[in-house]
Amino acid sequence: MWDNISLLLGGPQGSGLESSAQVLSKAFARLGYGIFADREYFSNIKGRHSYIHMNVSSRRHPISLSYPVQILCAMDAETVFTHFQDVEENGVIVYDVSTLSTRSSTIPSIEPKLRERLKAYFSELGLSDTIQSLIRYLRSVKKIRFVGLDYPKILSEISQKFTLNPGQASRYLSSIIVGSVVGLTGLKLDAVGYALASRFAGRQQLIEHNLFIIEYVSETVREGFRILYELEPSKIGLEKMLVASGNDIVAMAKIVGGLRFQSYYPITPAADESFTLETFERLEVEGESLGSLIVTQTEDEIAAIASAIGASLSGVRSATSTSGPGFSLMVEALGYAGQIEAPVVITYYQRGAPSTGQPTRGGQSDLLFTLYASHGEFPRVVLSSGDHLEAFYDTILALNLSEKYNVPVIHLLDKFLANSIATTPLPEIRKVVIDRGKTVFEKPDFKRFDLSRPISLRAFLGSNTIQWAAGDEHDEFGHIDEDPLNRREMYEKRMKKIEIMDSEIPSENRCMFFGQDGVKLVMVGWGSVKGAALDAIEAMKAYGVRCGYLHLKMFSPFPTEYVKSILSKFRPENLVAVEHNYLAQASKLVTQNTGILVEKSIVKYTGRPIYVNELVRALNRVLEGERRVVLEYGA
Amino acid sequence: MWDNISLLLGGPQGSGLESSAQVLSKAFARLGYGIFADREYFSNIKGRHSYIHMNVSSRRHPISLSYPVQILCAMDAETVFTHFQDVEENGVIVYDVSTLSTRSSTIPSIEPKLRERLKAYFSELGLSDTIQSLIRYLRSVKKIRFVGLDYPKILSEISQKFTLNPGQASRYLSSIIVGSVVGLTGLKLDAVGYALASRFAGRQQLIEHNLFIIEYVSETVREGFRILYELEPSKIGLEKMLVASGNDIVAMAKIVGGLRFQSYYPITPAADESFTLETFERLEVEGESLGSLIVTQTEDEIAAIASAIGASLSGVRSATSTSGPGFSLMVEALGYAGQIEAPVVITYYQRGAPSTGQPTRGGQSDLLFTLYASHGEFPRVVLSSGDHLEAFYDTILALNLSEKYNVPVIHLLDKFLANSIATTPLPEIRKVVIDRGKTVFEKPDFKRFDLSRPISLRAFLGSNTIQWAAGDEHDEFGHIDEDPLNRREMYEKRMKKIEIMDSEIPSENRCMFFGQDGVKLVMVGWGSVKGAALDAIEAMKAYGVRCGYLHLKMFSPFPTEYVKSILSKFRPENLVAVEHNYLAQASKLVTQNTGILVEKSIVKYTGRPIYVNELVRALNRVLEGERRVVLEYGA
Amino acid sequence: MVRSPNDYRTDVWVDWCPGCGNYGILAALYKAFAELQLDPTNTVIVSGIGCSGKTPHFVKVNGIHTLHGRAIVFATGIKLANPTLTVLVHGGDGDLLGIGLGHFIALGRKNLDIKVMLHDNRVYGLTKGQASPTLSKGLKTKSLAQPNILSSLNPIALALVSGYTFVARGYSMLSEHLKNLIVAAIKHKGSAFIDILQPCVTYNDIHTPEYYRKRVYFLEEEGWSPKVEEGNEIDKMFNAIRKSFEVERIPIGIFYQNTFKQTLEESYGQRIPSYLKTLPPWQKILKDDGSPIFDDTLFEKMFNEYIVKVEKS
Amino acid sequence: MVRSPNDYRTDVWVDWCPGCGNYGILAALYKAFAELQLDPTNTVIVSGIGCSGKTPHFVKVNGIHTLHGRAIVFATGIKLANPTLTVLVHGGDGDLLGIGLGHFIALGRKNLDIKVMLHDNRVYGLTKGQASPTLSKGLKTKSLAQPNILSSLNPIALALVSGYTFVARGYSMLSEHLKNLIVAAIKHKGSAFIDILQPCVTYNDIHTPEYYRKRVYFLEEEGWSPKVEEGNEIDKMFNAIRKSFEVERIPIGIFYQNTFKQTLEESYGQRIPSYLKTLPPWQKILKDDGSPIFDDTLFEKMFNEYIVKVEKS
Ligand SMILES: Cc1ncc(C[n+]2csc(CCOP(=O)(O)OP(=O)(O)O)c2C)c(N)n1
Ligand SMILES: Cc1ncc(C[n+]2csc(CCOP(=O)(O)OP(=O)(O)O)c2C)c(N)n1
Ligand code: SF4
Ligand code: SF4
Ligand SMILES: [Mg+2]
Ligand SMILES: [Mg+2]
Repeated sequence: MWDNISLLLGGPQGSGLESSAQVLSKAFARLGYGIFADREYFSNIKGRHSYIHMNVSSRRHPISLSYPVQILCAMDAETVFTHFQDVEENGVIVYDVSTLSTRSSTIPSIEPKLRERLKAYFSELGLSDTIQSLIRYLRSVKKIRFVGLDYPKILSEISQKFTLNPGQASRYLSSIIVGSVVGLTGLKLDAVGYALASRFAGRQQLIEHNLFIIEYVSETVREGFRILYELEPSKIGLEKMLVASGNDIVAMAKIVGGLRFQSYYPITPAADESFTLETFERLEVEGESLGSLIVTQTEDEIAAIASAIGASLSGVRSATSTSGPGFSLMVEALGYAGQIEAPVVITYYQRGAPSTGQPTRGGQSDLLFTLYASHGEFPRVVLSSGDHLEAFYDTILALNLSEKYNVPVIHLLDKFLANSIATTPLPEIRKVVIDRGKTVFEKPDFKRFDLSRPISLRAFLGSNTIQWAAGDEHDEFGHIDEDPLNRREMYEKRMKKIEIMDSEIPSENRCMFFGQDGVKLVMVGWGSVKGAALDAIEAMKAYGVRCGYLHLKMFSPFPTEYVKSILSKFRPENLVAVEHNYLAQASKLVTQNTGILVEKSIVKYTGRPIYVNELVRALNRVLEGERRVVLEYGA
Repeated sequence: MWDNISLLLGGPQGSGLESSAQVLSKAFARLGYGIFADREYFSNIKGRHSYIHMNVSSRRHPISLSYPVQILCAMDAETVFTHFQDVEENGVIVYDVSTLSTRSSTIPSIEPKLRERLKAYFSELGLSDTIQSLIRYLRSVKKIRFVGLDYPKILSEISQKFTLNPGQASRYLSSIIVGSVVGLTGLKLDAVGYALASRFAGRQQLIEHNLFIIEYVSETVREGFRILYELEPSKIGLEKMLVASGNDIVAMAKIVGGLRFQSYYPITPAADESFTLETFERLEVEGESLGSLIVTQTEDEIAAIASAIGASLSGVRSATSTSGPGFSLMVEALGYAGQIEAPVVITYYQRGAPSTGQPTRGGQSDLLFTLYASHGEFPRVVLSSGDHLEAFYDTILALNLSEKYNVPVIHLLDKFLANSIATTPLPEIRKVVIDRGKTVFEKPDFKRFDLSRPISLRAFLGSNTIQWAAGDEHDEFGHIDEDPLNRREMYEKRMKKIEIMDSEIPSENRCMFFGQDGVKLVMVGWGSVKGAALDAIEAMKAYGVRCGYLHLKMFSPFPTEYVKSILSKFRPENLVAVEHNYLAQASKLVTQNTGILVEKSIVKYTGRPIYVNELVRALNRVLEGERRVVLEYGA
Repeated sequence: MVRSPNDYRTDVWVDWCPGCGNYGILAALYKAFAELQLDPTNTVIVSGIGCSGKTPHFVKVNGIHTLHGRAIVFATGIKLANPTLTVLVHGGDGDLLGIGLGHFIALGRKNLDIKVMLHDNRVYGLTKGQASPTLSKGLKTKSLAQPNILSSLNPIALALVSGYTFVARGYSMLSEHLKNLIVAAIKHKGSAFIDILQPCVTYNDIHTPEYYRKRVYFLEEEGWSPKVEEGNEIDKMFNAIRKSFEVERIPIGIFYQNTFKQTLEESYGQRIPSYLKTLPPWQKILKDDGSPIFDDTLFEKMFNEYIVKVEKS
Repeated sequence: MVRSPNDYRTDVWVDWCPGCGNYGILAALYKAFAELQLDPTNTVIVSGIGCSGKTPHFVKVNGIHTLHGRAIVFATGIKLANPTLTVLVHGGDGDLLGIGLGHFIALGRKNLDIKVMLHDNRVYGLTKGQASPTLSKGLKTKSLAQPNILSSLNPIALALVSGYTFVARGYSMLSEHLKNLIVAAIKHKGSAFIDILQPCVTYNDIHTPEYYRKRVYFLEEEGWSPKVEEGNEIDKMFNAIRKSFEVERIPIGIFYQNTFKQTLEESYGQRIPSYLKTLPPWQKILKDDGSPIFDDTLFEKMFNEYIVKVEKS
């Protein structure tokens, strides 16, 4: 019995893989298992290769991914060619026997570089470039086990049984994948039925057909191949779990946090969050309304942030959600929010950059940008989250801080988190606090930028006040003022908020250190590096090395004192930045703020997540003296 | 005889002050004197207070400004009220006797804060708030000398003599100011005539009228008041001088540097540069054309930078010119240029920020922004200039670097430089080099992003090549490519250019240290801090203290080794950042790159330049142990 | 208390050039506000950057002076979050038709109840007189280095094609007439646009009061009927477009008004019934103890679809 | 060498969805280029971001795939720096009429010789099917959470009002007809616009080939004459605007063509004679030794007004 299984499910974009992953996640969750699943796909709507990399655990909610996997389920030949090296010895590959004679050199969707590598690989081994020849080789040399199914035949049987046309039948291709996972893991059909019912609520026929194929395929697999990766019963012990993507959990948090206005311009990987929010716009629970949520698609990102700031001036909690190219356009208005001390939250999902970069891939290369974006100086909060639950609480924190300090808040997430599905315990709503800062509703001669208090009172437009605001330097009323001494006072008032926030925001919201006594090597990272780093700490124990991890969460105000107190205990050569960017940006900020150099780095910028296996290998290389290790695993 | 005189000329915006300054500058230059003149004005077209602060020297080209001044010439009562404290004991104030009964409390254009300060000042001294009462006080207590002229009377005399209507006559108000300077300094009328002829070339009547008033007023002053600030004959010894604003000298440099395309959207204080360029669009010298210069006003700044990048792809040297708010909008396209390795120059005039800030005031608060602007990582050059001549050569350097390394170059200047007029020797054109980088004009299967060479060859669109470009990650041809290993290679190829530039660009282009042996305190600064810092070094000798100045010019690639080699010789507490921003941004970059802390800072962010007098005082306070001194002198 | 035009004045010094057309606009605004007795606390002027952008500081109602070209989009958020506010946008021709052009047109698509006042002086005033998008090709106003090389836009036609439901032109020197237009625009429900001819005495030596005096005439006097009646929407629009291309004589008045189109607020209100019932700013989001209105139970109910009940084994 | 349509193909895999209307556009493009025998080295396709934005990678002429909404402004610089290039812009409806709307209209003011091809599928394809600015209010295509809440824009009318001198509509499934439009647009001198109806089979289940088959008809067959003759410019434009508001039946073909307006290149050429004589990229800016074409003497002559000759005392 296994306590952890990892799976790869691959196939062309647009063929139902995403919903397979959702169904499998919910099915496993139904049985109490923890899930973590990453989705990798091209910037393409249909036809290019995509895959799900999923970790299922009976002991915990998995927080990272690693290679090799036990099971690869391939919807097409491209998947086999792309991933055969990702499967462990003795692992299983499920494939379509009708593709046996397919050649890697003739699949048009395979990118030229991979095609070249495959060619080189095959020619080195003296193989022909067919699936058949590859299988033969893997079976004999790598001891991989193969489950060959005739997908077209299965689909045609379905068509006949339910009298579907071929187009309709092909939509069930992904269920063959689900069915084979069910067959190979012994996942209970009840659980799958539950998952289908939840995923396709109300579409009874669809559920039925799917369930039929899944059962049919799983039987075929079980009986025909007799391979079983049986998971031990779950020991996690939760009655309920949340199963959600990062995008979705942020949407839920915004609703809990009292969001009333979200503006956005579509962009990957942020747009799904707004879509989810829109489905909840009525804020209704059992027919009763808790308010209204305006979700508005604007003509561009400038309009998105400007209208969010406008809404905030009217007195609602407001946010916009975007990714790099969109944020680049928001920069001018960000500075305006800073200057007029307007609360606003920007949920920022990083993706492969620069420029259009890798729109559907991950990265963490926008940190320094967010810290200094927009001309001039003004206080801002830059807050990042390392996993789904952090993202939940941080989203609400972001809303609170923006209103409490009258500052723009940039909540930094990334594509890895946005698009990965994870099980988590339900967030503890009863621990959530809403802090709207100090407001005033009635005041003659209201001074919006009152210099007599460190954080000025805010009034809603439409309350019993009159207020002005200007991006120009202004007086206490908000009128333009060019007087040099007023300039100094206003400037200092704004900038002092950085110190105030630094003194008031608890350091545990800003930074966490994981590590016991005797730590030899400290990883310094942030965002979705967290999961891999924590699992690497465990894995490094096998090498007899105690590692630690400093998880940076808030970069502005930077937790200088706390970071200093931790890192100054170590020698610079025992500090290693682990980041999804080239420059090791967070470590630059550590140096800038504390003077402490982080001398080593492990970085990855292929657009794929950091896997525990490669991180562990890299840590060992660092221990052997390497200063910089660049990771590149993953298709 | 004086070797240096400083003057303040003040009056309402739109009343000809700017051209007075030009005339005076050229007149002094005609006699071989060096000039440095700063212009301060509101974001307003007509009516608010503006002034010129001018330094005239017989020994050198002045590089800084200082208070108090010897002479204040006031076009109106507001000028007297605003600047009376700026005049040294025994200094002179020229004013309009018809304003004697004007009260500070009734001048609507005086900003409320200043009005309050004046009120407090007068009431403390028990004065009434009229010009008359102020003059009486200053004459008796501060020993100020007054030159009272009846401006309306002078103008009406002019009207009569030349039969002008009152509207026309009022245009000569500023000549009263020029005339009084001529009277007080004994400036030769010939020189003034030369200057007028140059300023108003072809407008004979205007020249005549002006000259008449100037002569008339100067006679009146000389004879009526017998005050003479006579300058010793110039010892500078140049036959020719350039007299230009920063905007204009950059425009000249762009033309010399071979610019063929400039796109811009109007913004203060950048727009004048484009205006000047447009006047030279035919590139004609004595009827012969050296080419053509397209200067195009676009619909916004996004269009400005995008079309500049487009023009660069077609193979011309191209640039755009802007200020903070405009640059904030250019950020997305900046990243695109970085990603597709397109040369482009952005001439960036900083102004008071954040947001609309102080549109017509100065500042240096955009440094960190320019370094990290745009999502993701890509190489860029960030280069700043400290004075007019630096700006000239740096402009050409910027064009060269952009084409040599296929990178966007941000040339950082500021409002102080843009709007100040300085005399300089003529630039040495024969020392200028044009480097267009490596190009190719004919190549089948051209690989624009060839991985086999560190800097790929560039081809012009329209040459005998076909090329692609994409902001997405791409292959060597420029086609979209999501392969992880190609991603790594392309990413590294781009980023390696930072190292290549670092190794190839001489450090003297990037950083300069001014200071001899025995330096006790080192100022670290950049941009237009230079002049004040260098003059402060001289001034500090009077206190027996040797100071040094590290002038940072290039921030990317940062001259890490050179800066380390200089600064590591000093203790952190003897390093003092001198900057026009709150955070002391350049010093943060010093720390980030070298780990060296710059513990002290002298900063100013009122929007007015740093004056030598206040800098010297601040340095003394730092020597006494203060860690941070905030400057605020200047109206 | 009855408010007079003067009651809408602030004591900020108006620093426009003497003779500037903006004074007429400001006067009309004061008068319009007084005529409508607008509640200053419930009225918001949103402006861009330019001479025109300074307007809010001179008016004693809420004033949000935003970024160049972006007034409309800030106003959009303000209005959507609180649809009972009276929201006016003041912008220059560079502001609204240059850098902000995309937003100007997008507002037509929305028919959000915002009133856009274009201070149309055909130059970039505050940056010293460059050509604006309403300056015709070939003209060389005072401070241009070369004659304008770009063709001009027709703001009225653009507004009509974009979907504005109230489109008018006024002239700053005819302040009473302009006041009437402003009143009508504010009373109209939906996106309203007034192209206000505004002499810039400092930089525009072509479109002077003299220039306009000779050309301006009143649509009303020609018996123009701008109002859409059931069915003739398209015809009315075409006629108005056509009219807007007259240049030798310049018509002022209301070109077009359509009261049949749903506003964006109404559309949202239809979709989300509680939106217009309790305005978003006054909706409760937390309890008195600082906890959210959500508790664990409500959370589970609302997000049921994301919650998996683990099967007891 | 005579080039066939196939010669304009690259070997990049075309990764649009099977059945996508973009295939028809691509085919028409290949054919048009072959018909005109365009020199690939002298032709540039500039695109934005979207499914449409991928076009240049599939065509063997220069291809600059730029930013979302910005293709037109990159193209502007490309063309102004080298006015002999044939420059086409390909963009989506989100790209050109959403985020890029301001540039789209500004190009009309310029009448720069660039051809703009709108891949009009009424959705944001590459971001998974959100409503685009050409989707009508109230429609709910496949992947919308709610029916579209904004009104649509009329791209033809907008182009006309903005000053485009060639305005047409094509349909991607009528590739031969579309080819002819592209050829005509390229031959036209000035800013040209083709609104190409393009079914998005994945996300737009309303504007399907079926939908268009029923509605599309040819302007030419109605005897429509789009060409402006001396004096009737305004009439032609109004008629075209009016025509563009037909929705039940959808006209395709050339709506309007005006050959009397100067292009921006020509205007610059008039002002700066050397501009069109030696194209800017081929102008000499340095001598063989790397020094600039300027020397101290030329510098002094050119910038004489900034130079003061010191009076010998
Ligand atoms: C992003 C940005 N670009 C440029 C500017 C500079 N700027 C200030 S006012 C102005 C134009 C003013 O013209 P217009 O909008 O017509 O207003 P007017 O002054 O004529 O009323 C510009 C370009 C700015 N503030 N922000
Ligand atoms: C600044 C910016 N915002 C958003 C995006 C995300 N994005 C990619 S394609 C696209 C829209 C595509 O729609 P459309 O322009 O109609 O092109 P289509 O895919 O339909 O051809 C968007 C919004 C982006 N790339 N850049
Ligand atoms: S510059 Fe023109 S628009 Fe601006 S205030 Fe002066 S006259 Fe008015
Ligand atoms: S999503 Fe639509 S527009 Fe994009 S390729 Fe598929 S069918 Fe074509
Ligand atoms: Mg204007
Ligand atoms: Mg589209």
